[in-house]
Amino acid sequence: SGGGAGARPAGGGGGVYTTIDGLRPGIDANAPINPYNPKGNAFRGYNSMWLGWTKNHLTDPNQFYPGIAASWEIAPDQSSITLRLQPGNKWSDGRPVTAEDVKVSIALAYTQGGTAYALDPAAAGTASDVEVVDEKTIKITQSAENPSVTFVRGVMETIIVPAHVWGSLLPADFWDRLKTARGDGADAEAARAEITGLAEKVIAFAPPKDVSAGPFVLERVNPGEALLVKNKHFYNAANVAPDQVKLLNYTGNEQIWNYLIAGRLDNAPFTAVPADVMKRITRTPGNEVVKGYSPVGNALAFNQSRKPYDNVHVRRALAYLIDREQVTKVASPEGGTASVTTSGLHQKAAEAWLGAAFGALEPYRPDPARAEEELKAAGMKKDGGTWTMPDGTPWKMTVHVPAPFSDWVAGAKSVTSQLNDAGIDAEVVTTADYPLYLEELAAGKYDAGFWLVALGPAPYNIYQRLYGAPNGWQLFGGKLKHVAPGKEGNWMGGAETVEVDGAKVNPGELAVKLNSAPEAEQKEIIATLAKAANQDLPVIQMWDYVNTQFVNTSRFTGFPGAESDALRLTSGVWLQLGMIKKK
Amino acid sequence: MITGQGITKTFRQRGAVLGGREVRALRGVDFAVGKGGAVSFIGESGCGKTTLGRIVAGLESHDSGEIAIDGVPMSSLRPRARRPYFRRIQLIHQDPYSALNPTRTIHQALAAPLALRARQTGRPGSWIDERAGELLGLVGLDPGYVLPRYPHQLSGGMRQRVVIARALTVDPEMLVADEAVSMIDVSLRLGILALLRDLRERLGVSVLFITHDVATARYLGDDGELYVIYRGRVVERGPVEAVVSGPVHPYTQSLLSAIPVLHGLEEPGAQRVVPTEPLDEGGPDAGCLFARRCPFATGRCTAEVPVLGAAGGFPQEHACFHPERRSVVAAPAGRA
Amino acid sequence: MPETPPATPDGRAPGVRISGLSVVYRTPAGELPAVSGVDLELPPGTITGVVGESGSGKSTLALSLLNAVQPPGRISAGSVEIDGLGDVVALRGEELRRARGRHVGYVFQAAQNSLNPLKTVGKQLLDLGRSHGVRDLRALVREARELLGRMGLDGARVLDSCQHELSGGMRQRVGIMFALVLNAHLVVLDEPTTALDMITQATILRIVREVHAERGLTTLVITHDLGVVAEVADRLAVMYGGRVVEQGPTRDVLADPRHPYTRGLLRAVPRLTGDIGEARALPGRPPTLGTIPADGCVFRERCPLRMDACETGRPPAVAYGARSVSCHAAAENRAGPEDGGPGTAAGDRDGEDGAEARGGEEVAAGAREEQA
Amino acid sequence: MALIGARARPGKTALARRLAGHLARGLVMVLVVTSLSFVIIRNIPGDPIAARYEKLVEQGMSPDQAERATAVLYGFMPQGTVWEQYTDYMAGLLTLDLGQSLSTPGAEVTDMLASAATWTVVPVLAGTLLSFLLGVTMGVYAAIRRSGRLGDLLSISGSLLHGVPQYVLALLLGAVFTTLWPVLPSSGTADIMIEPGLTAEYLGSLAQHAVLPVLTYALASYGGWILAMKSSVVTVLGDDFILAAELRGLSRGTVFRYVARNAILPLFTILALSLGLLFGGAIFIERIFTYPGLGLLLFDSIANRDYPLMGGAFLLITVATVVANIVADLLYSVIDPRVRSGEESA
Amino acid sequence: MTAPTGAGGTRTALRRNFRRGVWRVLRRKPSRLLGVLILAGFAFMGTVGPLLYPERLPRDDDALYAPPSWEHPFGTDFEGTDVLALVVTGSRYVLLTALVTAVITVVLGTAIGLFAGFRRGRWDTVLMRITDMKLTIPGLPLLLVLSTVWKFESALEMGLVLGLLGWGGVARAVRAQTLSLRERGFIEAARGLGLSTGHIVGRELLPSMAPFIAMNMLIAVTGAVYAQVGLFFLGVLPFEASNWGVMLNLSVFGGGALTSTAALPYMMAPLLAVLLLTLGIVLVVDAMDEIFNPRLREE
Ligand SMILES: Nc1ncnc2c1ncn2[C@@H]1O[C@H](COP(=O)(O)OP(=O)(O)OP(=O)(O)O)[C@@H](O)[C@H]1O
Ligand SMILES: Nc1ncnc2c1ncn2[C@@H]1O[C@H](COP(=O)(O)OP(=O)(O)OP(=O)(O)O)[C@@H](O)[C@H]1O
Ligand SMILES: [Mg+2]
Ligand SMILES: [Mg+2]
Ligand code: NI
Repeated sequence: SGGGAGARPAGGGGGVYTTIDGLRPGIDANAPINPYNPKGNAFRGYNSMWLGWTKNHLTDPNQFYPGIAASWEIAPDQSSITLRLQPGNKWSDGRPVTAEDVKVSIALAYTQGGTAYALDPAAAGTASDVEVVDEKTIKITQSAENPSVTFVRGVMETIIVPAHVWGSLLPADFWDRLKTARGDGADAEAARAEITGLAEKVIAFAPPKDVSAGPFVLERVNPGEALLVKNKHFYNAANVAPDQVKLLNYTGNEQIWNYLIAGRLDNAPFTAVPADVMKRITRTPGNEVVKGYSPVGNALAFNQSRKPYDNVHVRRALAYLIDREQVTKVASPEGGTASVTTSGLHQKAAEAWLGAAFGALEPYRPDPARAEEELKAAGMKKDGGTWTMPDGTPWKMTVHVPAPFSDWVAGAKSVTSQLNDAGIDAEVVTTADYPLYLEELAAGKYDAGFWLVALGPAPYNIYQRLYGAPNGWQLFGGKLKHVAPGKEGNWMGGAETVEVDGAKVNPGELAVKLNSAPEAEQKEIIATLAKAANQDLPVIQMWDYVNTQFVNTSRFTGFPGAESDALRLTSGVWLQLGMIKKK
Repeated sequence: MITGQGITKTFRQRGAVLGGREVRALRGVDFAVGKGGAVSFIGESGCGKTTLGRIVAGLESHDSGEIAIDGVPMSSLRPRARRPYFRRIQLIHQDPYSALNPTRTIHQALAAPLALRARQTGRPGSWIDERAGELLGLVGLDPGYVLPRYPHQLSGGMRQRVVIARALTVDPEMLVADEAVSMIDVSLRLGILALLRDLRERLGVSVLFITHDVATARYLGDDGELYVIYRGRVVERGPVEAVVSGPVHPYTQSLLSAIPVLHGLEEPGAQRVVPTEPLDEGGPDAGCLFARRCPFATGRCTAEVPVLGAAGGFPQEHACFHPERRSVVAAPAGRA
Repeated sequence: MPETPPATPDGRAPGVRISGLSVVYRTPAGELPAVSGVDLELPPGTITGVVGESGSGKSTLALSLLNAVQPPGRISAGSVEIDGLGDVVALRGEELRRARGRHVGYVFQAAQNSLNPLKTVGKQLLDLGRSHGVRDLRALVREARELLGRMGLDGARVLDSCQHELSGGMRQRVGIMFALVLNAHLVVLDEPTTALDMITQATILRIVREVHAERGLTTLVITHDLGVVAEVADRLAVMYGGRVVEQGPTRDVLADPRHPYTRGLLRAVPRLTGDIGEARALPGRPPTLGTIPADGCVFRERCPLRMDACETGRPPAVAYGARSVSCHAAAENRAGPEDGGPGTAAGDRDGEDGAEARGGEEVAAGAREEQA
Repeated sequence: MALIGARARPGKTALARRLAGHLARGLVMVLVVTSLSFVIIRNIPGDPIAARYEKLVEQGMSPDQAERATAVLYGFMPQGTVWEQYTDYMAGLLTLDLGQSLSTPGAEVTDMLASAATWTVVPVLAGTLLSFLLGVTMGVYAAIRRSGRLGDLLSISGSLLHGVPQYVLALLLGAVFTTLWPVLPSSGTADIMIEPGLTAEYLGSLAQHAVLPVLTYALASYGGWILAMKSSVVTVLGDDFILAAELRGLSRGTVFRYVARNAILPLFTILALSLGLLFGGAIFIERIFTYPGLGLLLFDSIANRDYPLMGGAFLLITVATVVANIVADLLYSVIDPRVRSGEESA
Repeated sequence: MTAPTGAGGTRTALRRNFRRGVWRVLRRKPSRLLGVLILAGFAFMGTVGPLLYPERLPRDDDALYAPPSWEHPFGTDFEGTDVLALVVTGSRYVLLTALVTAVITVVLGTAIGLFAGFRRGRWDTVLMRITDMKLTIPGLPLLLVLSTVWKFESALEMGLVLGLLGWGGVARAVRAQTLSLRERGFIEAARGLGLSTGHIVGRELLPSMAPFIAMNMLIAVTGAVYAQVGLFFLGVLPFEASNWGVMLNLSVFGGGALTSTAALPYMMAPLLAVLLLTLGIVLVVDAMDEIFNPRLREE
């Protein structure tokens, strides 16, 4: 399959388009123009190109807008992908973009590591062969050893840089060394070390000037902003509306809020916004809020090695007691919607995958009576309005969150307040910062804590959060094993098997299968896992994030609408695809 | 009986690692104070009087020489063992205000050392208050009035009496009075001097009196001895009356000449000598230290160190190559 | 020479007449007089000494001469007439400032600290010159150097020194230089020798006398030490509790003190000759600002000759030739010095408590204090 | 001074000796504190890479991408045993090489510190000097009028400002000037819409953004200055030499200069010391006004477990404090002749 | 001998005089009275305040960030809880920790300063070097780092850490005081009389420094409030809904109080509380200055 961009001639053009690169707070004028460098002044979609741009699709992670590649063919078993590059595309210095550029870029990607280009032969979904078919065609084959559906995505998200600028970084025998590295033994070790050794060189590389195959070229960077101008050699240059793009530097969210209130940004990517500030932003003429799917959810995760959270009745009781609507209203009124179920998926994705079956999942609506039943079923006792452990000892639940995340803190506070109302002694405990929080969470130091789930779009990734390493399932050289709770990062401590519809299933095994199963089978697996998660509740899903973008239509129009599959791509991609029009 | 022999003390300026300044405060001082005796040290500012007093009271260490109390050389004892000896020598500070803790009543100030004493001698607690009253009576104060008061509610003279009473709590054998009357109003000064004399006579307490006002030294009693000290060395010593009426060392003569004359009541001594050169601590150490300021100095004075001795048949000892009695002290006007 | 300001119209030492001077300090207990109703005359060309114990108001009196009583004090009554200046109490602002230093030289009580620690003496001298509009600063420096040389110092070296490089005696001499360098002919020295040792004191006193004579000054010396006054002063005033209780030519007063306080004080001064048994401390304690009786004789609490009149009436200053004495008892015994002496009187009054006769004075004071 | 022959003062060598002693002691102090902070820093729990991964994922990056983006970081983590890391680190210090940052990989710690330092030093210096001048003037006034209403008000307000935490002032100012009466920007160093450069517009914007941080800093330290100056002036006014100067009839101006110079002397020491502290002292202000100075850099470096950056920041702060101490002491001995001659050195 | 009873009687009289003196000092400037009232108010708030509210503060689910009203003088927080109630119930923790910190700071600082100043010599050098070092290590950054290692779970722990970090200044000041007092004759006299070191330090030195220490204590309380609320504000200490610093943090970083007005009252309430407390302490310290000045005590 493939797709082309709408190539209608643009009505009028010019002007400056002002926005913010949400991925890069703190633009550094001294950083190299290097897309591999996290600080580098290569801005995705503007002057830094990928082969394709991943669409924000609910179920299929392998849908793309064209980038360097104009079209692509994926083998039915996803064993290979053949890319045809944009025919008229040239680098900003006038040289054509060729398959050789792509090959060099792939070589560079190997030095950096990553899903499609792992040196570890056992890694899933890695490219094993790169073949230049002709000047504009290239074929990449997946290693047969451990195939994965993420392969295609990994390839499409390859950063493409000009070979005539970057090629010198690679040794002449790079591809031979790579072959050796993907083998076994001491030789392979040495080769691997050699290739990873290149990583720093690549990251530190500073091309003297920007050579871009994207719609814009970097003109200059100063501490406040990066200024880019239109690349007239870009294949779709005729449809790129503005002459210039300003990417503003920022150090805090408040700055973005203030610029939004002042109506000075044409687009701002997702930023957390308090309700009152949101009101002020929307009052500004031209400002619009566009909401779309964001494959991330927030959940209260349990440590099942600790009593009484090992008891599913207790977890269910808690689900009945927590009014997630209220929690969301308190914590993230603008950035999230309350989760209906704990399917492990974002609700939108869940509806798409499960269809009618979604409605059959227990929604755990607030129901104190059911909660009481469940608690009784778990053997908990009520003593003078307060619940205690079965043996009569006090039950104190602590909900952990990292202190710097004020929305999580507020949400956790709301959770505990509601539990308090129901006679459960609960309390929020914060941890000084996020690194510490994650470490302590992983060390099993908490009863329960907030935790990101539903990290899509790939279903495999999504369920790895619930039934992966944190819950005891570890993949070693393609073999899955389950480790005991409290060991080797298993902090969730769930059971190895759960009963779904009367059958025992191993959710970890199922989750791993998602990596390679064809779509139909994926659907089945997801149905099972969603059911398992929703009844077993290793976590209680609190809210699903919403991708909230801000646009201002007083200078440009044609922004993606609500739920658009382009919403999570940068303004740069919208511009290169010719979506944005000058007003 | 307290004796000192060849006491020296040199202060080094701390802090400076290289070439710190040195001050030789005492350069070999001998002295002896018998039971109930009175020894006065006089000299200019910076001559080392205070230093000597503090060494005698055990508050300062000395570099060489020996202090013996009742014949026991202190250097033979370990610091801890010296304490009971030095407790028998009490220092009376110059400033009676700072010598008393402003936050404690006189009763508290006296009770603390008395309690210690009671514990040491196994006396009952009631003895403390009794003794405090007794001591205050001894120094001429009304216990009922003084005991409950804070120091700032007393006059300078009363404070100094309290200080003396406090020193008496440990039944000392010697009081070291360093300028003990110079901060006290003129009209009260004699009272303290008389008190010290009285304590000598009645309790047999000896007094080491430090002053630069020679006249006050007389008021400790007829049998007192006077030491004239100059830049850490004793230059003349003898019975007070003898030294005052017939000083032989030019330095002593300078000191006595400098005493203001009560014109109208007194006539100045005929041979007054007042040096114009100021004291210089850093001056050359050779020969007689006073030679540079001395109007009578000869070549010998700068070359040779004079030793304290009785040469010349004077009633006092002196350290001068050219001793001569001079009439420098003012005489009552009537007789002149 | 810097241009010489006329000290008096005819260029001679000025006379000073203090009359009815009262100075009060504001305290939490109200305004209390530190100097009250003082009449004192400084004849031109004389050295007048003022003695008194600590707190008797000497410094306050001295400061009044320059109308420089520091807050919370203020001159509440009286006048200070200085020849060539008029009533200083009425002077204000610039006029007053110019008078200071130029007409009246003041040598500070704590001359040790009367110099700016950060500046050399020379620079402070230049400041002084500029403040008084001296045009020829070179001449001023020369004059200062000469004065210092006159007092036995190396002028050039001293001018180039900071305060901390000078000894106490040197500082005091620098203070005198500052008082004289602008050619003031009235000089006030407040405790010029306190905290100096005997030999330095003698040197300073000699200098004071010599300079006084050479430059034709009118000098006021304030001190708590009777000996100092006796050594330098032609005239003597004895202060007690803010009042001048007796004044007159030094020799006369010392030879024949009339006021019981003067007499007691004289008796209490330790001396180099004479019978030590005769000397005696005064009973009681000197008054402080808060305990000075508002009415009657200030000395009556400690006075052996106390009588009923002392309680209420303020003793008037009665003149005896060149002298004047403020005492009811002395006024009664105009005939001559009273025998008996204060010592015996005091002795009679102590001792119920079994305390020693010589130690008992304060007991009595204490007992009285308690009734108050 | 031509009128009075200048005499060479002993003191040059004494000063040099003093300086040498200070430097030696300061060096030891820096070494000890640096080693201590190294130990502490390396023992903070938390994995910078895991945290960065979760952060990226939360921002909406897909797990694959996030993994790729964080894999890069492994190359930047300090290698070897803790002891090796320590010796490496110390060896680096000798060549002033503080390593590369983890949170912004590839950036030299020294560069980051330098660029952040601009944003701290300039405003804080401005704030300090402003408050110093204002505080000293008001302090003189408060001292002269100390028994009056106004003097009372001045010193009470001084104590209050001195006692109130910086962040309270910052938040109050923020509430007034950015929320209630939004005339000043609440964050950043300049309007991001304005092109940086030596244009009036940009400089104006810089100034406008610096107003709140500078004002907060000035207000917070102003109290201290007013109190210090007041008590210093009161002490000097009570000194005898001032009365003596007045009695000599020195002009008002001269007397005032005597007072001022003597009173301000001890304050210079405090000024030097407080300038040393400015490298670490502005965390609250920078956090509140998102001003990208050293304080914020340090705060973020801790939150991101950016070990090299943390170490560098600690080092900078320590060195600044030590240097400020030395400068303060030397300054004091240069301007105060009493100390210069070594009289009060004990 | 009637001394003891006489002494006792006069002592009560003295105490009465002292009380009168205190009253006079306070009355002389009404601001000082205000200071005492403020501190009394906070003491009341810290002790009795929390009892006025139920243990779990009520929430109004529909009035998040409500504006000030009669019912909610300072509005409500993100969860609909009355902000005033939060400030009042939070005061106990804040004040208690501050007190604990102040006590530890002062006790530690005094002990070390006393020891160094009294012993002098080597001990002094060593202790002062340590103090210097402590003063060189940046305090706030160190606290930030420490907070990742150390959970400040109880007020005591918190106070302990803040105290351990804060004694440097007090130690220096106390040492200086000790050194100067040591020069006074009465300490030397006590040693000459053979009184024990315990007596000298406990009975002679400490009482002389009591006012100084008391004042340092009050100042340390402000410092402790500063540090503690500040750390909560930065968000590095465990959450406590009613903690003033947490309120500031959530209002600014969660509620956007520096951008929009909704969360402004939520921020202002704790802010004003800190401000008022500081004012109270400042005014009382001002009064103490005068009360403890022995010269003023005399009259
Ligand atoms: N602790 C000390 N450190 C350094 N030098 C000292 C010390 N104590 C005294 N000196 C010096 O020793 C010398 C003698 O001092 P001392 O105090 O004994 O003299 P003094 O005769 O008592 O003088 P004064 O009459 O002024 O009291 C002086 O030069 C003094 O500066
Ligand atoms: N600033 C002031 N405030 C209140 N009372 C003061 C002040 N200055 C001086 N006094 C009081 O005024 C009285 C006279 O003081 P003055 O300084 O004139 O005495 P003095 O005779 O010079 O004493 P001394 O010998 O101690 O110098 C004293 O009782 C003193 O307490
Ligand atoms: Mg001495
Ligand atoms: Mg005086
Ligand atoms: Ni009375």
